Amino acid sequence: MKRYFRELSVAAALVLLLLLLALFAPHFYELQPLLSRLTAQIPTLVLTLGIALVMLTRQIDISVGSQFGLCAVLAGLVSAGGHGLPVSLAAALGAGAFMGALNGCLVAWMRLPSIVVTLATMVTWAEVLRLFQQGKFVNLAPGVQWFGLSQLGGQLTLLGVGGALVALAAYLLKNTSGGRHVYAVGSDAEAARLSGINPSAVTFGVFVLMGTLAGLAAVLNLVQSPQVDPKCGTGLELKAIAAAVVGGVAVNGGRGSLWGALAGLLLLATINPALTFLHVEAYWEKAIQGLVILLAVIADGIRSRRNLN
Amino acid sequence: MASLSPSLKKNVLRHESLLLLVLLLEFAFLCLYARNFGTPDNLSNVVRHSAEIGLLALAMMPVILTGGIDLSVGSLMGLCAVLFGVLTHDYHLATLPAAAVTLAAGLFAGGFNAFLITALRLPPLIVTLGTYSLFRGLAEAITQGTKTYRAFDPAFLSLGETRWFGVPLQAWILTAAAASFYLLVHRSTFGRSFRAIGFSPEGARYAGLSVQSRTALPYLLTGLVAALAALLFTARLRQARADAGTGYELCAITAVVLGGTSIFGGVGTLPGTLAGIAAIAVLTNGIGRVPAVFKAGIGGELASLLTGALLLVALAGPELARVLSTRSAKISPSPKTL
Amino acid sequence: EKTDPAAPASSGKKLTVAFMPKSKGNSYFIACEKGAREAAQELGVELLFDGPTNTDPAKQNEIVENWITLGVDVMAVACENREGISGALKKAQDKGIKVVTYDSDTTPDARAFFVNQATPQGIAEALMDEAARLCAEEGEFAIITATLTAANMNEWRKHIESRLAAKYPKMKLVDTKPCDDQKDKAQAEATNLMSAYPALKCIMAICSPAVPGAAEAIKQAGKTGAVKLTGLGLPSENRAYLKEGVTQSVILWRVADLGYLAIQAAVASGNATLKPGAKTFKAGRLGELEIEETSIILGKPFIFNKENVDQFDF
Amino acid sequence: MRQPLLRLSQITKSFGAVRALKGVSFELHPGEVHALLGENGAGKSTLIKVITGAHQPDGGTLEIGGTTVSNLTPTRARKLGIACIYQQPALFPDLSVSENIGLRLEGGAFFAKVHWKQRRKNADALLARIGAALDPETPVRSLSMPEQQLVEIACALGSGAKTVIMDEPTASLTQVEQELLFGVVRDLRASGAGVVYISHRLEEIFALADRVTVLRDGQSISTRAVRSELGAMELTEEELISLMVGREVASIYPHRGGSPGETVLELENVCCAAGGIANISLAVRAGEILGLAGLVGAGRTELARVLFGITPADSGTIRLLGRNVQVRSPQQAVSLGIGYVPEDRRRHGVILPMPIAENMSMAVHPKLFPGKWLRFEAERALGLRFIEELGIKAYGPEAPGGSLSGGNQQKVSLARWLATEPRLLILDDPTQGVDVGAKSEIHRIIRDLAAKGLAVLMISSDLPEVLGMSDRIAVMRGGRLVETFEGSTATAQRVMSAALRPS
Ligand SMILES: Nc1ncnc2c1ncn2[C@@H]1O[C@H](COP(=O)(O)OP(=O)(O)OP(=O)(O)O)[C@@H](O)[C@H]1O
Ligand SMILES: Nc1ncnc2c1ncn2[C@@H]1O[C@H](COP(=O)(O)OP(=O)(O)OP(=O)(O)O)[C@@H](O)[C@H]1O
Ligand SMILES: [Mg+2]
Ligand SMILES: [Mg+2]
Repeated sequence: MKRYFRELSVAAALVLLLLLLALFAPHFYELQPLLSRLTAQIPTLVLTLGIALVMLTRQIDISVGSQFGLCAVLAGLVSAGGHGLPVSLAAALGAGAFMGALNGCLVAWMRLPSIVVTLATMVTWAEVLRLFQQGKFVNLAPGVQWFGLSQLGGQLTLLGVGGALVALAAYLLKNTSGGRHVYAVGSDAEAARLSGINPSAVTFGVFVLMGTLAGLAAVLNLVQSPQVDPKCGTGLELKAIAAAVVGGVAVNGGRGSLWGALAGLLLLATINPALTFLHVEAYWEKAIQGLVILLAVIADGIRSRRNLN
Repeated sequence: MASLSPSLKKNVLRHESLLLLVLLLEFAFLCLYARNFGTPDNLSNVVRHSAEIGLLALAMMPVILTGGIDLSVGSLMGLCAVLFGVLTHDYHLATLPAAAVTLAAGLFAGGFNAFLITALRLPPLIVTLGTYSLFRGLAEAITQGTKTYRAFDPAFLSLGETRWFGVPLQAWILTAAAASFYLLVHRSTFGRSFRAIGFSPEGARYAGLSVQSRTALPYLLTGLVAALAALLFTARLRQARADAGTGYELCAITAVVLGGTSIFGGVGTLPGTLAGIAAIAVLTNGIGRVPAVFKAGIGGELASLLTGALLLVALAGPELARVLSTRSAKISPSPKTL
Repeated sequence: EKTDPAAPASSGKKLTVAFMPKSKGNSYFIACEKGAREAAQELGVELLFDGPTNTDPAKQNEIVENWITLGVDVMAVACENREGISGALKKAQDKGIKVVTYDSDTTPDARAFFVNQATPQGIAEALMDEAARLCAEEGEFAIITATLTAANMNEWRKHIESRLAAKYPKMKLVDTKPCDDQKDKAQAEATNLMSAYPALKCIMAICSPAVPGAAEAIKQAGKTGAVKLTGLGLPSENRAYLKEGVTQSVILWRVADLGYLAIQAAVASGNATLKPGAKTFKAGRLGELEIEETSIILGKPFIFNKENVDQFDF
Repeated sequence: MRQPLLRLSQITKSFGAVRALKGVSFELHPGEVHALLGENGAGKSTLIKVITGAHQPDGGTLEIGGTTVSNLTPTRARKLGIACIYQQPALFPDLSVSENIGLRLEGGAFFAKVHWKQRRKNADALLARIGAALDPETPVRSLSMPEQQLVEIACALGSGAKTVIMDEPTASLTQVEQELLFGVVRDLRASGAGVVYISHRLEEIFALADRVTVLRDGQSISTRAVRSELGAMELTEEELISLMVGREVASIYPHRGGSPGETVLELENVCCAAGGIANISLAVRAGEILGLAGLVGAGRTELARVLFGITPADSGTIRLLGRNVQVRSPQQAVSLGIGYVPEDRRRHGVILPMPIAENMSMAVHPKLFPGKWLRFEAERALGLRFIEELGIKAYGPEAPGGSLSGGNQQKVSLARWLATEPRLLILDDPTQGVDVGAKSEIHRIIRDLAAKGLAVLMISSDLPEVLGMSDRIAVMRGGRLVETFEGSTATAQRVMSAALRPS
C-alpha cells in the first residue's frame, strides 16, 4: 500500500473521473465508441511502456514521436507498394530498432546525455520525414486495416495485443533478472557495474527496445485507418512521458512500475473525452488537463512531505 | 577581469571553447557564403529574433543547474501576453502599470511552480508539465482561444524596433540580463548553492544551505523573465494572443544544453549558455541565406537539422577526446537527486 | 487597362520572388508551392520558398524581416496572423519591396494585392450552406478545427456562426473541437462528439486532415450516412470516403492555381505591370481575372463530391 | 607450497596526473587473512578495484588462481571467485535489501527467473548470520550507513567466493557487529578462503590478520607475518605505524582538558518519533568532549540529526547557552553555532563532484562571503589552510571531492565544520576511515578546539576512541540515554555492558 501510493492515487483520480462520467454522461460507456477510444490509445500505451523502461534506467527519449512518425510512413509506403502486413511490420520494427540503436549507441557507449541525443535525433527524424514526405498522406493497401479482420475483430485483437504486452512487460520487468537489471542500472549505474551488471548493455538494450516498440506502435496505429498522416507522431513523446511521470515513474530512475504508467495514461486519456461528454468548452481543455496532472501528484507530495517530518 | 571561478576555468577549457570555435566557424562561413548575412541590419535581426528565447534560456540555466527544469515558460509567455492584453484593453490600464502587473503575475506564476516544487517536494518535471498545460489553458480560456489583442500604445510597440546607438533595444536587454545572470550564477553565493543543490540536494542540506529558498529562486526568476519576454514579444509582433511562446521552452532548453549545462544539474556555465543561444540564432538566420539552400526551399528544416547535429558534435567532441585520452579514468557519476 | 506579367524586368536583372506558406510540410501548401514553381519557371524569376515548419506567426515575421535584409524584390505571403505580420510587411514595403498576400490576408495597408481564393465570408457561407443542405436545415452539428488560435479558421467560424444565426434557426452548433492539424486526433474527437451528442447530424471539418479523420470515425461508428460530413480538404485525401458515401462533400479551390496566381501577381506587381487601381489581371494560363478593390479573385470554391472527385489530381 | 589465490606484481595505475599505484606486489594464499595497510590515499582501495576488475591497471600482471588475467571486468572477477565489500557501499538505494543481496549474488542470465521467496529466505539467513536485525524488504535508501555496511557484508558472505575482499568493513560498525564480522572472517579462513582485509584500526589487524602488507604512496613497502607459526606476535604496533607513515606517530590520545566552562547545550526530555528517540536529557559544557556510545541503531545518529534540525524534535526542550531554542532546519542550526560532521560522508558529508575548497566553504558562506559575493582568493586560502592543517592528500583546493581517497574525503567533511568555528560541534564517527597518523592529528585538533571553549558531542563506533577522547561518556540504547560515565572511570566493559543490557 505504502509502496504503491502514487499508483493508487492516480488510479483513484481515474476512478473519480469515471464515476463522474457515469453519473453525468452515461453515454460515455456506450460500447462501440468506448472500444474505439481504447484502441486509439493502444499505440500510445506501447510507447509509454517503452518510455517507462527508458526512464527506469535514468534516461529519457524524446525522439519517440519522430520515430513513430517515420516508422508509420515507412510501413505505410511498404504496404502501399503492395507488400503484406508482415513485411510492413518488419520494416517498421527494423527502422525503429535502428533508430533506437543509434540513440543507444550515443547514450550508452559514448556516454552522452540522453536528453541531448534524443533532442537531436528528434529534430533529425522529424525534418527528414518532412523533407521526404512533404506532408502527403499515404494510402494503404486494402487488407491492412484491422489486420484484414472485421472492425470488431481488429479492435479486439488490438486490445489483446496491448493488454498482453503490458502484462508481459510488467511480468518480465518484475520477475526476470534482466528486468531487475533495468532497475539496478537506473538506481545506481556504478553500483550495477561493480555488481557485474553491464550498465551500457542494459541502457543500449532499453533504447533498442524503445525504438522497436515505437515501430510496433506505429503499426498498431496504422491498422486503425486506411491512411497514414505523416504528422501522426507529433507530440506523442510528451503524452507518453506525461503518462509515465504521472503514473509514478521517477525521472531519476530506479522507481516506478508499468502498471502506474498504465494508470497515468488512462487518466490523461480520459480527461479529454470527459470534457466533451461533460459539455465543457474546448478552450478549457488544457487548463483542466494541467490541473488534473497537478492534483494527481499533489496527494503524493503531501504524503511524502509528512513522512519527511 | 579578475580571476574566474575555478569551476568556470575548468569548463572553459572543455566544452565552451569548442562551442565558441564552432560558433566562429559558423559565423565565418555564413559571412562568406550566405547572402547579406553580415550586414548590420541583418545582425540586428539576429538579435531581435532571438531575444525572447535568449532571455528564457538565460533564466532556464540556473533552473537546470539546480537539477530542475521549467517546461512552463513558453506557456507562461502566452498567459502573460494575454494578461497584458486584458489589462490594457478590457481594464484600460496605461501601458506602464499594465506591464508592472504583468511582470508581477509572471513572478507569481513562477512562485506557484516554486511552491509546489519546494514546499510539496514534487519533481519539477511533473509540476511544470502540469503548469505547462495549465498556463496555456488559462490563456486560451481567457481569450476563448480566438481573441487577439491589438492596438497597443505606439510608444510600447516601438520597443520592438527601437535602437540605442544603432543597436536594437533587445540587444541591450539581453546584455543586461546576461550580465545579471552571470553575476548570480558565477559570482554570488546563490549560484554556488544552485550548483551544490544540483549535485546533491541532500548534501547541500547537510551543509546548512537553505535548500528550499535557493531552489525556489530560479523558478521565480523564470516566471519574471517569461513575463518580460511576453512583453517584448507583444511589442515586436504588435499583438497579444494565447499562442505566444508556443514551443519556446524546448528552444530555451536546447540552447542551455548546447551551452554545456548538464541536465542532471551541477555542471554548466552562463557564457556557455550565451554561446549556445548565439550558435542557434546565427544558424537559424543564416543557413536559409545560402543560395543553394534557399533555392531548394529547405532553410527551416536544415536549420533544425544542423542544430541537432551541432548539439551532438558539441557534446560528443569533448567526451570523445576524454574517452580517447583516458579510457578508464572515470569520475563516479553525479549522485542522484532526491 | 491590360497588364502583361511576362514582360521582362526593367532592370534586366532576374527578379527574386519570395514565397511563404503558413507552414511547410502541409499538403495544402505543398500543392501551392507546385503552382508557384510552375509560374516562376514560366516567368523566369528566382523563387525563394521558406516558411515556419509549424504554424508559427512569430516565425513568419522573422522570415519576412530576414527576406528584407536578404534583398528580395517581391514577396508573396500566406499570413497566419492578420495584424501580427502587418508591421513586418510594412517594413518591407518601406524598403521598396512589393508585397502581395495570398490564401489569407494581412491588413490592406501592408500589401499591394491580396490573391484571394474566395473571401472568408464566401468560404464560410459555402460551408454552412452545404451543411444545412446535408441535414435539411435542421438538427445539431459540430465543427472540428485545426487549433483554437488559427486566425483564418476563427474568421471562418465567425462567419459560419453569423450565417447560422441569420438563415438556419433550426440548426444548432453544439461543440467546436481542435484537432491540432492531426488526422488521428480529429478521428478521436469525432468519435467523442458522435457519442456525446447522440442527435448529432453533421460534422463540419474545416482543416484538411480533419476531413478524412472524421470520415474514418463515422465509418467505424457505423454511422455512415446517418452523420453527414463536409469540410475543407484535398480531393486526394478524401476520394475513397467520398466514393463510399461516408463524406458527402469537400469544398476547396484549385490549390495549385492559387500558388500559380500568387506568383503571377507578385511578379507583375514587382515589374510594375500590375498597378494599384487595375480592374482586371491577365494571369498566364488562368486567363483574365477580376480584381475587386485590391483583391484578385481566383474564383469560386469547388464542391467536390462522389461524382466529380476523379476530375482532380491534387 | 599451495597455489596462491592471487598474485599481483608491479601493478601501476594512474588517474590523469595522479599516480595512485606505482608498482604494487601482493600475494594472497588460501586460508589466510591478509591485511592491507597504509595511510589515506596510499592506494589500497585502488588496488582492490584492480583486483575486482573495477579499474584496469596500466601495467603489471595480475594472476588469479595461477593464471594471468587481463581485461578483467567485475563480472569476470565474480566468476573467478572474487567477492568484495567496497569502502563506499555499492548498493542500489531504490531497491530492497533482499534484492540488493540477490542482484549481487545471482548474476543471472537475462531471462533467468527471479525467485522472490528464495531471495528473501536467503537474505534472512545471511543477515541473521551476521546478526543484523534488518527487514529484507526495506529499501536501502532508508538505511543508515552502518546498516548499509552490514548489507555489504551479507553480500560478501553469501557469495561463496574463494577470495573475499573487505575494504574498511568496520569503519562505522561498533564492537558487537565487529565481533560478529570477525566470526565471519574466521569461518571463511577455516573454510580455506583467502581474505584481504583493510582497516585503519590496528587492533583489528592484530586480532585477525595472519600477514600484513603495507602500502605507502602507491608502492608496497613490505609484507610481514603478524604471528609466528607458534602464535607469538612478531610485529608491534609501533613498527607497523612507522612502516606505514615512515616516521614515529604517537598513537596515544591527547590529555584531557582542564575544567569545563559554561553549559553550551542542554537537552531535557527531547523526543523525536520519526527518529525513534525518546526522553533524551543531557548537557555538554564548553571545553568538554561528551562521547556518545551505543550499538548500530541505538539512535545516536538520530539524536545528532535532531540537534542539527534535519528531523526536528517533537517535544522536549533544547537549550543553547541557556536560551531555549527550536532547531527546525540545518541552516538554523548553523546560525545558532552548531556544526555537524555527518556519518555518511558520501551522501551528506562531501558533495563529491565539487572542488574541495568549495566543499569546505559551504557552511561559512555568510562569514566568508559578506554581501553574498564570492571571493575566490579567500576561498582558496581557506582550502589551502585545511589541506595543510589536516594533511589532506589532493592535487589542490580545486580537486573534486570524488577524486580523493575515502579518508581524505572524511577530512574535507571535517574541515567544512571546523571552518565555521562553531560553539557546539557534533561529530558522527569523525575518524572513520582515517589513518592512524591523521587520526591522532584530528584528535589533537578536536582537543585543542575544546580547550578554546568549544563544546563537542562525539559519536563514535570506535570504542577506544570514545574512551580515549571523552571527558564524559553517555551510552544510548534503543533510542534512549541509559547511562553516563565520567571519562576517567569508564572502561570498555562498563560501556559495552550498558550498551548491550537488555531493556
Ligand atoms: N577516480 C579517481 N580519480 C582521480 N584520483 C583518484 C581516483 N580514485 C582514487 N584517486 C587517487 O588515488 C590515490 C589512492 O586512492 P585510494 O582510494 O586507493 O586510497 P586508499 O589507500 O584507499 O585511502 P583511504 O584509506 O583513505 O581509503 C589518492 O590520491 C586518490 O586521490
Ligand atoms: N539517513 C537516514 N535515513 C533514514 N533513516 C535513517 C537514517 N539514519 C538512520 N536511520 C534510521 O534510524 C535508526 C536509528 O539509527 P541511527 O543511525 O540513529 O543509530 P546510531 O545509534 O547512530 O547507530 P549507527 O550510527 O552506528 O548506526 C536506524 O535503524 C535507521 O533505520
Ligand atoms: Mg580506501
Ligand atoms: Mg550512527
